[in-house]
Amino acid sequence: MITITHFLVLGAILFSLAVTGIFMNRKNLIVLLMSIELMLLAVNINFVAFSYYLNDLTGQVFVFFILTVAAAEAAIGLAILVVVFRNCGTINVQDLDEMKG
Amino acid sequence: MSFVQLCLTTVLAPLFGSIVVGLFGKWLSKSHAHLITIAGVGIALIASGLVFYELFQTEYAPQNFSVYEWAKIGGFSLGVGFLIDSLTVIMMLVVTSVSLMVHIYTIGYMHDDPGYKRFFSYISLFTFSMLMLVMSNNFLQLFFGWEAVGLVSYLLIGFWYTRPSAILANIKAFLVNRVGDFGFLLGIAAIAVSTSSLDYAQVFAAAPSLTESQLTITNSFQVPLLTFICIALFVGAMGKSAQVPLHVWLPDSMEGPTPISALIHAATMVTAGIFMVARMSPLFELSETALLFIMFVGAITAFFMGLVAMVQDDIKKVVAYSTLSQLGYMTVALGVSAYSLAIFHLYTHAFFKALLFLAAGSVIIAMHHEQNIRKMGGLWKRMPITYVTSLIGTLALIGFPAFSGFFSKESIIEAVHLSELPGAHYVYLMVLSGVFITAFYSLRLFILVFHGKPRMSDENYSHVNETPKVVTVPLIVLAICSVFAGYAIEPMIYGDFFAASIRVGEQHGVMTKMAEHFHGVQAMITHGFVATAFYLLLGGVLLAWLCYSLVPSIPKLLAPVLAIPSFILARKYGCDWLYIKGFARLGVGVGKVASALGDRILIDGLMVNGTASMVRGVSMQLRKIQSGYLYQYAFAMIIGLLELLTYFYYQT
Amino acid sequence: MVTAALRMITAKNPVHSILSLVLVFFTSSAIWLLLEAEFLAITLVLVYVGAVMVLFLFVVMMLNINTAQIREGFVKFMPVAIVVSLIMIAELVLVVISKEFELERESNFVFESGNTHALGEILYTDYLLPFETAAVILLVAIVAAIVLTLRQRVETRTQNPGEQIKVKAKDRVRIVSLPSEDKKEY
Amino acid sequence: MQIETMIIEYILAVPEIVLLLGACLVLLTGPFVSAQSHWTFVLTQAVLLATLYLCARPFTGQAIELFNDFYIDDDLSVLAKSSMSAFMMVVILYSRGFINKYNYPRGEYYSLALFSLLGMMLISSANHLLMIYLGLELLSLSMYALVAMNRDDSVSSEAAIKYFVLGAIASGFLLYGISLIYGLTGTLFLSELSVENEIGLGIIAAVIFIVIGLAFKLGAVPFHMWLPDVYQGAPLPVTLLVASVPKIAGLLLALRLLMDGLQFMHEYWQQSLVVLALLSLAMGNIVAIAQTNLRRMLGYSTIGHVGYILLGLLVGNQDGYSAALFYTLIYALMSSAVFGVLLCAERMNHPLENLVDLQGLGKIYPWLAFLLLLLMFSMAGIPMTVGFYAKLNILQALVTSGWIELAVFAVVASVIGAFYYLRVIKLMYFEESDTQGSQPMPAGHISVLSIHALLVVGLFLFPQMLLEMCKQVIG
Repeated sequence: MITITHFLVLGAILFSLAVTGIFMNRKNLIVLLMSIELMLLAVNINFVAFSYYLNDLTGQVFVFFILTVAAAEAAIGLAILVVVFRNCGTINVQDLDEMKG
Repeated sequence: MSFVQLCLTTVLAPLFGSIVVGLFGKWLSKSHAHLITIAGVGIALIASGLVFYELFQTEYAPQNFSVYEWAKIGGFSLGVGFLIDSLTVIMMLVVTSVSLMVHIYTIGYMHDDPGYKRFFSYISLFTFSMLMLVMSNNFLQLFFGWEAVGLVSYLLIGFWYTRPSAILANIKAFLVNRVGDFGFLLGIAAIAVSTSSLDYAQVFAAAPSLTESQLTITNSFQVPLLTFICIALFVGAMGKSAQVPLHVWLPDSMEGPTPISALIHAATMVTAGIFMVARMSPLFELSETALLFIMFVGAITAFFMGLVAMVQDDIKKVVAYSTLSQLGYMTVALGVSAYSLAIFHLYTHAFFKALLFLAAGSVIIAMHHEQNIRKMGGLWKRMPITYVTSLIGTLALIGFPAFSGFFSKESIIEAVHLSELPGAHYVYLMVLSGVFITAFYSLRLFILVFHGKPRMSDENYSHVNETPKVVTVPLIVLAICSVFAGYAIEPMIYGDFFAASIRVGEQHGVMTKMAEHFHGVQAMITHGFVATAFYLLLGGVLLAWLCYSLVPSIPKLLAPVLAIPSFILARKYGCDWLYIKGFARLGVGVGKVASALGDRILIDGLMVNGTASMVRGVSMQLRKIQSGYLYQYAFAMIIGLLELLTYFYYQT
Repeated sequence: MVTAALRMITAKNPVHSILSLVLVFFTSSAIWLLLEAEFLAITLVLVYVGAVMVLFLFVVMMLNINTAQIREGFVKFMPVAIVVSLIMIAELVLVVISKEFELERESNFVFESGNTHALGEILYTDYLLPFETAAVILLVAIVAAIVLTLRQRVETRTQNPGEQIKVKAKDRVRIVSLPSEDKKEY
Repeated sequence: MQIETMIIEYILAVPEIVLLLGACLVLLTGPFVSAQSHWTFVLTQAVLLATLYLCARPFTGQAIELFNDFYIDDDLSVLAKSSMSAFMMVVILYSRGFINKYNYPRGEYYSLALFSLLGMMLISSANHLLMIYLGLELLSLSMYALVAMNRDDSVSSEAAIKYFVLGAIASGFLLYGISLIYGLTGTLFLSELSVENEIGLGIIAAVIFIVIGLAFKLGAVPFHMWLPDVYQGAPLPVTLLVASVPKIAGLLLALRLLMDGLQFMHEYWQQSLVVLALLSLAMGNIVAIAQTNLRRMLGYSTIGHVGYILLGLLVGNQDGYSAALFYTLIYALMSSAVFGVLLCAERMNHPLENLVDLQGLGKIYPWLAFLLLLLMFSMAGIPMTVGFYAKLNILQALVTSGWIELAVFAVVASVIGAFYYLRVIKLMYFEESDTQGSQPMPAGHISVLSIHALLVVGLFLFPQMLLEMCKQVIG
């Protein structure tokens, strides 16, 4: 029998993996952006699961909005990425350390 | 216009003038500058006249209201408010009227000075501060006014900032006043702590319940709280009103321009201390010790400073020392609980002392800024108006019957005579002999300046001319005031003018006794001609006439005999020497040692620099956390999340 | 799905990463179908896989990133990363398996006219304000993306509609009055 | 739904509507007016003025919930919205010279700023976690774009990408927290949040996630990393924008979430805020000392100020909230003025990028230096400036609710902080510089700036009204 806990654990694992992906990744900004998408997906799984078990559509509506915003975010993220690539000639995370201290 | 608006107008008009001239002086012509400030002060004078009228209508019922609440900290309400009663209104009138005269006079006196507009801005600012001080209804505002007048005073003493002596006098005034302010602040702090309020009304209401409180200084040493408060406050008054031993700054402050000497250092600012004590009468009445202290300080000042005036050669210094002596009289009156008399003397004194200063200034202008009286003489022919007005001023100062000074001074002497405070009879002797001294030095000054042969080159003498109208008109006005101001004694002192603003304890019934002896102005004048003081006065006058007019060789003959006293007097009892060579040197010495040992090694080396370099070191290390790498930033966030999670994990 | 996610964050080649992520999306879409969120499941596939992921791929291709760079630091930091992520997983799992979250679905309640219809109905009524806000967010995204990446290259020939509209006759045709030449006598 | 209630709803939300339409209009001006035209600017200011005019209304003490309770209109939102629009007007005014000088795309720039303001206003009025999220995203997305606005500068784009990635992570955290809250309470309306059972791990974790999302937005340690980089890297007008108006929105976010929504979890978020506040105070004030870049230093100083704001929040009663609100408003005032000074100097071709650039400013531009001096005093919390009063308020709220140790710590931190503020003054007045420059000051800019900066003294003398307002709107 699949309970809500299974879904939540899945969400938690995906969330953690996404977070790990963010700080483990030292080379590629694109993977970073994808990790963010993964993170939002984990949250969405949570919401959908809750929505199902609470018999409440609010969660699904929320997911709808998250998807929308995530798409917008991806667009802006990629746009910034392109600008970075143009200016710095790289999207290597390790090379972006002009400002520090 | 409502009463509140009236009061606000009084305060703000001079401030407005000051700001306009101070900030926008660059774009104003000289005449605009003085017109604006004079208009401001004139409005203030009219407004205070109206305030007086309103108060008169309501039979001097005190008006206490808060204008603006600035902040509330804990239980303290800090704000701006006015307490208008007879005491306040008399001060307002004195301040604004003398200030107006000085403004007008300044047009003539400062005519060619490059700092003309700056000067007007300052004196208007001063008027504002002084009004804030006297109209305040709480200690904070009082302190604000107190410091503000102090500030303007320093600015003006050092007005000619290119003169080294002015700078020195400035520093001196600043330092000495700091000593006083320290006491004052301690007093206010003690009040705030013990009554948890800074509002006059609340403090006065709470004061009687404090009579039993003790202030523990060390375990074995306690002082009654109220005595401590009163003496601390009075130390502040001593600084501002130049009482011994904090008097040294006042004579030196004569480095400032003469109108300032008249306005600030004779007529108004120095009386702030007197006013403050009178305002605090509900507190001071509760402490016998403090009153005694005040009385003796006053007596010492009155007597010994008068003596110094006898040997001064600088025209302004003589007047300055006479101011000290007169302030001493006022303080004595405070000490014997005759607050109304102190204020009355303050009020008459303001006029005749301002008159004397302005007259001195007039002489100085005519003599092209020569201040040594040894180089003057015979000026009466050349400057008839100045001559006559100075004569009136002098007569008022020495307390010649029927002149204003007579009423106030004579009353004070009488009050001391009637006082039952322990030691009052010594004080009585001192103030009585003070009359003789006053008469002597005043006449000495007068004779040396206006009579006798001119002690200058003929050419210079021929250049001496009467000063312009802007100078003489204030002189005349003030002279008229000096004559007639005293006749207000009946309503002011023996009426119930001050009934609502000054509280006198039952045990200090000096004024009630005085009232019994008082049978009208006429009787007082008549009595004045047969009183002891009058004979002493005459003696002083005659002696001065003998020594300096009739037989000018007497001082020279007597010089060897009086060598020692005159040596002491000429050095002003060595106060300056003590302060400069003694305290200051000691202070510098201690400071050097402390700075070498404590400051440089301990504090600078270890604590300040040590801490600073430590902080800097830590800072340098910490900034490395901000590595610039995105993944480390993210890592920090995640670690933060995990830490918080783990923390609550262990909690539950 | 978890494997795909793992693969996504560890793959060397970004294209592989993206494809793994697509796999993640597909699987989670299936899970959502299980949870009776049909509309969202379809949206996820259509919008995410169809649009966003393609955008990612597009950018990767466009930027032509040098995949030859070997992640030299990767191995070094791996242990730390693994430890931290394990702690993170442990804590989050501990949180979500706590009793508070044990919800029982009351019945097999089904919306009358299907998930999409129900969602649409509340989206356009109750959720009017958020809906409008989301629209503004998308607008901002459009504006931002354009303003950041669009460049006016000097060498490309573009039309400037503003200039074209503003053109007036006198800009185009210049009427020059030439004085008629005097006949010169040679 | 009744037609009347609908009309009322739209009337009450009219500032937002006007703002939205105005933003679109500004965006549309781009193709239709020439690049040098002032109309874009004028239109933007007109929109802001209209918004401000429509926002400002007297306090009623009532809260009206609109749009199916998604939107709340109360005194707090009125104060926040009007102050935000007013600050935005000032910000746009200061930015103008810079935008013109470096030829930024105006329509886009101004409209993005307006969109971000719209996001902030939605946060201020949010009564639902979804609205909080959407408002926040609207704000953030506009900000990311603005930070990256300087397309040819690698530093600027580096700052943007850092800001973007970290911001996305933070909003991921926030969402995770929201999802947990949704699962536990079954609702997302702020006013209905509560738990029936005893408080367990789940809700605590949810609160922690939300607090982290918040801490990121405010810039509290250890979620502050983006802040110095963005301050340094973003174009100067954008830094000005980031440093002023969003702070108010951040505080409103905190108030809506913590005060309106999660007050019942006060005990728990208080503890996490204590940690964040302590770290921020220490880190912000200490690290600022070692900085050589002026904007970076101001970034760290912001972190220190955020520590103070958090101190006010964590007290968790009316005193604390209103002190935090007061502090934030004052902070926005000071911070925007400081960057206004920087922009003014930049317009006169005397950019103040590093601390050394300040040398001798007292001689070169005495009035500007004087204004900066006032502001530095205020930031350090020295009496005669309102900064003192703001700090005092926070400390008072702390002490009255028994957090004496925290108050002492805060005072020590600000004493350390005073060092670098005073160093600015020292550099301006006691160091010589051979740079000569006496370009005429831009008149409009400097006059608004003067009034703006002198307000820190004016508000010290007359703080009562603002204080009362801050007290009144909370409660």
